Amino acid sequence: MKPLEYVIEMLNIRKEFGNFVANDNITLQLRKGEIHALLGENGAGKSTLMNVLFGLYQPEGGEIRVRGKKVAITDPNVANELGIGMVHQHFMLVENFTVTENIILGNEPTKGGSLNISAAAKKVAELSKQYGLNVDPYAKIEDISVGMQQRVEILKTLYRGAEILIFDEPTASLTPQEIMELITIMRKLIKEGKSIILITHKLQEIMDVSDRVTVIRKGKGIGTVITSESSPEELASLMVGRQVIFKTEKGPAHPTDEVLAVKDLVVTDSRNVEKVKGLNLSVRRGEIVGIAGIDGNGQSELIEAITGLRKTKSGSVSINGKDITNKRPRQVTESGVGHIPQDRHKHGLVLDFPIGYNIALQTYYQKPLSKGGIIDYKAIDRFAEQIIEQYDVRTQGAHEPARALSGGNQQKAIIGREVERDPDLLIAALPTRGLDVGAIEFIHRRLIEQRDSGKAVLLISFELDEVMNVSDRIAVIYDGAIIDTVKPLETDEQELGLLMAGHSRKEAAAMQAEEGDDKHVQ
Amino acid sequence: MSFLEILYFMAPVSIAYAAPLIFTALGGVFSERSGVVNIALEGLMVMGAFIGILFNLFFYDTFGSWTPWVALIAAMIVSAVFSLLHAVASITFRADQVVSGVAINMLGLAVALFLTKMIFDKGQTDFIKKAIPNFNIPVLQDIPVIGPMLFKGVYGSSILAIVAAFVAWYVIFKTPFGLRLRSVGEHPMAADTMGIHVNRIRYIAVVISGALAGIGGAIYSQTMTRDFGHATINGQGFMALAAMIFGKWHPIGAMGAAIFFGFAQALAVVGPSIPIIKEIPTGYLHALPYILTILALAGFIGKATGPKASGKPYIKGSR
Amino acid sequence: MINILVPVISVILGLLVGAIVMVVSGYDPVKGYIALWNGIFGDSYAIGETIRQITPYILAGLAVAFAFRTGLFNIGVEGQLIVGWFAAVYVGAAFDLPKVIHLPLAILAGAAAGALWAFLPGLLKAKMKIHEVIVTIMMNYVALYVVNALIKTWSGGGDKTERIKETASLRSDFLASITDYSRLHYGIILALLMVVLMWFLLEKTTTGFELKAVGFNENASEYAGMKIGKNIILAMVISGAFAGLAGAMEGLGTFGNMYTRGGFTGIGFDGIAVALLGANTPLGVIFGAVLFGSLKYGALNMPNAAQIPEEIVQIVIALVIFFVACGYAIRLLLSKISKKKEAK
Amino acid sequence: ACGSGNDDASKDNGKKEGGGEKTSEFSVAMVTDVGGIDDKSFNQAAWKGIKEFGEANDMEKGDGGYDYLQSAGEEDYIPNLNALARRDFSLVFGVGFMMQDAMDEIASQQKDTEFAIIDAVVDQPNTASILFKEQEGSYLAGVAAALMTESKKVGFVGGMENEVIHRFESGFVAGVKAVDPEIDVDVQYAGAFDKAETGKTMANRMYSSGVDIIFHAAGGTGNGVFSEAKERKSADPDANVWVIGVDSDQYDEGAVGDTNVTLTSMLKRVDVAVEDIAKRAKEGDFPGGETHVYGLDEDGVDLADSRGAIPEEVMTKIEDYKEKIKSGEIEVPEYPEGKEPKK
Ligand SMILES: Nc1ncnc2c1ncn2[C@@H]1O[C@H](COP(=O)(O)OP(=O)(O)OP(=O)(O)O)[C@@H](O)[C@H]1O
Ligand SMILES: Nc1ncnc2c1ncn2[C@@H]1O[C@H](COP(=O)(O)OP(=O)(O)OP(=O)(O)O)[C@@H](O)[C@H]1O
Ligand SMILES: [Mg+2]
Ligand SMILES: [Mg+2]
Repeated sequence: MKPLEYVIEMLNIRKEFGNFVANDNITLQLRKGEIHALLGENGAGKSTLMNVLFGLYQPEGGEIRVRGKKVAITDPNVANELGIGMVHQHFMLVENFTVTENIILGNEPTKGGSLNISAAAKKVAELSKQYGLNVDPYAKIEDISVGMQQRVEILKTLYRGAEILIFDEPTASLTPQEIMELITIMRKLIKEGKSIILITHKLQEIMDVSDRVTVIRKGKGIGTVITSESSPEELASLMVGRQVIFKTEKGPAHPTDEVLAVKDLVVTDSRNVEKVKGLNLSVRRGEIVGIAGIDGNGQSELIEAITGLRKTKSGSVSINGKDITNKRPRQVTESGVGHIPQDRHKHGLVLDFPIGYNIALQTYYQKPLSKGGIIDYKAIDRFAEQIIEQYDVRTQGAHEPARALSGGNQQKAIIGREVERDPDLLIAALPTRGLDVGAIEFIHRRLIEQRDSGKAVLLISFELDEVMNVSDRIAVIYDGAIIDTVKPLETDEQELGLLMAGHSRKEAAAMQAEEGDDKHVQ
Repeated sequence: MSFLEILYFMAPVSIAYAAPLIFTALGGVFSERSGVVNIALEGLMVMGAFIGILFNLFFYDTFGSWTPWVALIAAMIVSAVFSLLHAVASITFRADQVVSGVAINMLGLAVALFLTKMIFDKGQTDFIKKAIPNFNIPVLQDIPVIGPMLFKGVYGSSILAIVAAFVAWYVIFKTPFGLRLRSVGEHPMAADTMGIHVNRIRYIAVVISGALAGIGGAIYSQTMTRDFGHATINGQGFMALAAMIFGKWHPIGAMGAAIFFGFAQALAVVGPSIPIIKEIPTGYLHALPYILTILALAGFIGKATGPKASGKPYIKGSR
Repeated sequence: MINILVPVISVILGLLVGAIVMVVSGYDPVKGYIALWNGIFGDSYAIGETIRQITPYILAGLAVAFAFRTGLFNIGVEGQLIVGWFAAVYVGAAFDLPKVIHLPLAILAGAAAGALWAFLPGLLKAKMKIHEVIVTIMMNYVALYVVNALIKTWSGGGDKTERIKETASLRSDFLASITDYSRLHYGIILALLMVVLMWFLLEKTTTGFELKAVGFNENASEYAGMKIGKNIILAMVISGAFAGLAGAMEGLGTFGNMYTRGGFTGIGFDGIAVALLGANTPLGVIFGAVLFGSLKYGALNMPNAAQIPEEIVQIVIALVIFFVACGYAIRLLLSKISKKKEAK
Repeated sequence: ACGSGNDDASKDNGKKEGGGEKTSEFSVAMVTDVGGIDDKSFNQAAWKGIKEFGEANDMEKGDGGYDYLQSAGEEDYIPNLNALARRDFSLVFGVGFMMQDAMDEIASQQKDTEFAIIDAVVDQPNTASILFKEQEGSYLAGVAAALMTESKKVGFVGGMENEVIHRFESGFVAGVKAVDPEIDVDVQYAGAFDKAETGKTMANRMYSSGVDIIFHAAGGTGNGVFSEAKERKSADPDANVWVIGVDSDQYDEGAVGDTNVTLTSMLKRVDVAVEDIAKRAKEGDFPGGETHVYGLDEDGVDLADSRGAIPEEVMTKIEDYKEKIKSGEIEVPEYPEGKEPKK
């Protein structure tokens, strides 16, 4: 082993927000050339710590050393100069700028005083090639996928020649494929001599790529362990402070009547491109149907069409035999559909409203929350407190603005709201995105409870783990249609992955066999 | 008037009317692109109109026929300084940008009128001796049709305004400063993480808007009224604001919108010699330019959304 | 506590800077402010007129505030006020009805006209996403010229409308007698009722809940089953109705008729300041209107009793608004002071 | 007509005796409309009249002497009129027809104060109403324009359309037509008194279409008319463009280097009327309840002396018309054709 060379030392960092201590004397030391994972529950203070390192927050106590030298990182400029780059949890991208514009911002190449975009774009393309990032320098951010945006964020740091990279939950909204790519990229970066701090809630990722893990809990440092000497179970209990069950326990399904019936559905996206192309789907009471697929194969359009947020072109959707095609969202929810939307900030919540109002967002107009058009805010408070209690939403109270809650707690509030309406069909789109293992466990249990009480559940997820664990049936969506339906017990992740790539089950079997042969040969 | 005569009349008039609006609207574009709502354009224009006249009156002997141009610079500087108030309030003190703007509007008019009274001992200034001149552009004016439309009776200030629109376009879309300006108005936190000083950029943008609105005001007073009084600028700042939105926060768009306003105003004036418009009773004819604008918006302009972070002070570490 | 302290300090700061301006330009600020005070509270007449001045400000402030609360910037209050004024006067003058019907009808006409004038920008915003600021600015001018033309047509080429009938008047002998013939009218009661109404609408009803939700996040509101277009239009229409009522106050209370106008009343634009001074809350609007209306009306007495030019008063008013806007800085200052105290 | 203020002083003899007692001391004040006392228009003229009257009678500015209050908006008329009445001014003027209703209301409340209103009629026993025959002065402006035009096209730019401005238009058109019915009069209203850019555009249109003389009755909008004329004149010193000013002598406004575009101005002598009424009130001869109309004969309207560009023979012709109007031989119509009040 080389002598321990720390490129970053954050010693006894303390950060307070008002009276709240977000970081309570946390120490984190990053070695050169390592991938160092930072683990903690939602709201544990990970992002805060990293924002301190990046100069966005000024700590109240502690010291930071970079390559052994004590530094004061007063703003991101200083961090940049020290070779620290950060990929933020919430992307820091200007949506209506191109990739190149985002990357060069603040460090623009010029020719005769004007922006030299073509030179910059060339450099971006080169960098992109060097690290296998595959990014179109001229694409607009708003037009590219989340995975691509992620890579733009990485390019931003590379463009500035960052040697120390902070990734704050980079995989939360990536598809499995994209995650694989990202891991490859990270390994490449390490080979180049860079060092990485990685925040993620996915323990498997930590096990796969990291060298060491620092765990924090409720703002306090718990300790640092060497990954290879630990296990997911140990990490989870370190972080939560109790035992965590990974594989959600559930009994067999007993499906009965059909609740959701989608027939030959065709839906176009906002640019009028057909995204759902003659899709058929059926979900029955007492079962969880998981939709597996790569992002962009029509999942969003399908859900939006079912829930009334988007008009369909042809085909039909019915709930309990009642046609709800092209009905307004209110009529759809009233026919017994609950919906945990994919984007909690865009569709799920009115962030400026108190969390209590948000919990009432679907039922505020009904008894007992209102009568004759007059809202009973006391009733709303009572209702909200009840959900908050029941769904373990961690907040200062029903009157706290939704904005101030952490993502996990926002999500729990949404789930509480939708489940409590007792819908016959619960649509859960990416319900655990960005959540810690504890929260994920909680949400999965709720979905299964719904099923067991005789409701139909439709789960959309990009995480194969989740789909495999929670669903009773898996419908694979590809290019706007369900190409196959499989049972979790009768398949594996590999087969599923191939199906999602558009291969038929036969092809998949053949390919799997072949691959197996290859392995033997090797 | 024949159709051609109407065209020959309307084209230069539209552009002349538009020039002050173009400058002021460009100011609005800079400010709002950086995320600072600038409803203070009216007050900044008032200041510019006042300073333009004041300077012209006092320095005519020094600068002779160059006076109106130097006066533009004076107005530009004073309005820029005046706009610092709006900047301090809405950037540093996190004031509601609309309230601050309203206050600046009231303050601008009150201060300008008060100084007028103090200096001239009456409600309006004297008349300037030298206004911004207009001239025919040699050679070009002889081009058939286009010549008399665009190159006769042209004000230097109109040329300046059109040039300014293109320069603004260049600055905003082609330079590093412009890129930073826009990033700060769209996603200040992203800009911050890239090491851009959000508030500094916003200060610069607001001051530029003050400078441009100052020029706009001084052009107006030095071409239209030739003196300054309580009614010299009345609503032009708001029309410039409208032009900015109409033009979708784009310099060239704003210029187009301002010229459209000029066109609509001119149309109302020549109305009595145009067949259909002739039938509109005068009282209602005065409303025509504004109705035309609404129709144009509804007809072919449509959706316009401003910079995303517009109106919100940037507070580090909040989300 | 701080919520009250901030505006109070702003007002004091505004007056202070105003005093400096007066001293510098050779006027006696003490005399000036005594005149201002007397202009506002000096006698029952002044009080009556001050309240009268406050009345339309409350309503214009409500109009702006209501729109802001629902995510819209109604800069067209001025135009809506003008059409409301005209409609109220028209109904007040053109019909012969018993007071119990006539007065409410005339008031409603004002509200309806304002609402109608705001409907178009609302519709364009809802259906075509056209920015309401630009449409309402244009509608202001259209209101001005169209109403001028209507007055002309109605009066047979004259410059003013007929006077409203006694049965449509908000004025009363009683109010006049207790305030020494001021033009105080019952509009203030209506304005205060509207404050309650706005509060009720926004804070108690499902409609208000929807309007606010749509103002904050259209996507989430649509997801929650609310009709976005309907709510945008409704918000504009209600805002316009408040503005129209402000006009009705002028038509049925203060003036009793309407003249052709050379320009705007200014009340609509001042309403922006009033609303924002009051943080867009109904109660706050009262504060904003009282502040604004008192200063505006009391200011008249400064040239009258202290020979201080009008413009200085305008400067003072602008400064007060400016400092209120800068409330954050004042808060910061206050917290620093209190921290220092704690340290001791 | 200019020096009329001076001879009042000699007649003023009763002042000193009653000086001690407030009630017998005569004082006078006015309320302006939004223009203010220096609007270069009738507010200014009215204030001039009051000031000259005050100075001639050894009065001081302020209570018990002479004073004014400016209105920021029409809602201020009543408080301002009321304030002056309460400050015990003997005579309070209201300037402008917009003040009609306010004056009516205050006059009925403040019965001990004498009021006078300009440009409108208020039917109260303690109020004198002052009107002008703008049409007569404008008629002369029309005659001058008709005699001077080379293109046989003249123009009229009005501010807002109202009865007062209609009198300007009517007289002007009648004057032009009296000289030569073939001459075109291009009439246009801007709809406002403060839109210089519209005034300028209108003037531009008129001059472009061959009009060489424009008479404006448009306040600040008229500024734009002057701007256009001056601009044309400075671009081309031989340009045949003229403006006829309004209310006061606008000769200074027409200066372009060494030349001038102001042909003449139609004077509306509000100062004369104000002094006249004040004098009568002071002498106990206040014409309360009466309407006084000031025309050419009363020196209430006239053409300004600044007529540099008008040759002698034209002057004589104008004088002829003036005499005919004074003698009643010519009666100038009050309303433009087709714009008579319907009721
Ligand atoms: N800007 C802020 N103002 C006030 N408190 C804050 C702020 N940012 C964070 N906090 C507090 O600090 C705590 C830690 O937040 P942080 O964002 O660091 O959590 P995290 O560990 O990154 O969570 P997650 O896994 O959800 O990303 C929060 O619980 C919150 O109470
Ligand atoms: N402006 C703020 N004021 C108060 N608390 C804040 C603020 N910003 C963030 N927080 C706190 O920060 C904590 C974590 O925030 P963070 O954004 O990291 O959560 P998250 O779970 O990652 O959410 P998301 O799903 O949006 O990624 C929350 O508990 C929240 O209370
Ligand atoms: Mg985080
Ligand atoms: Mg998170």
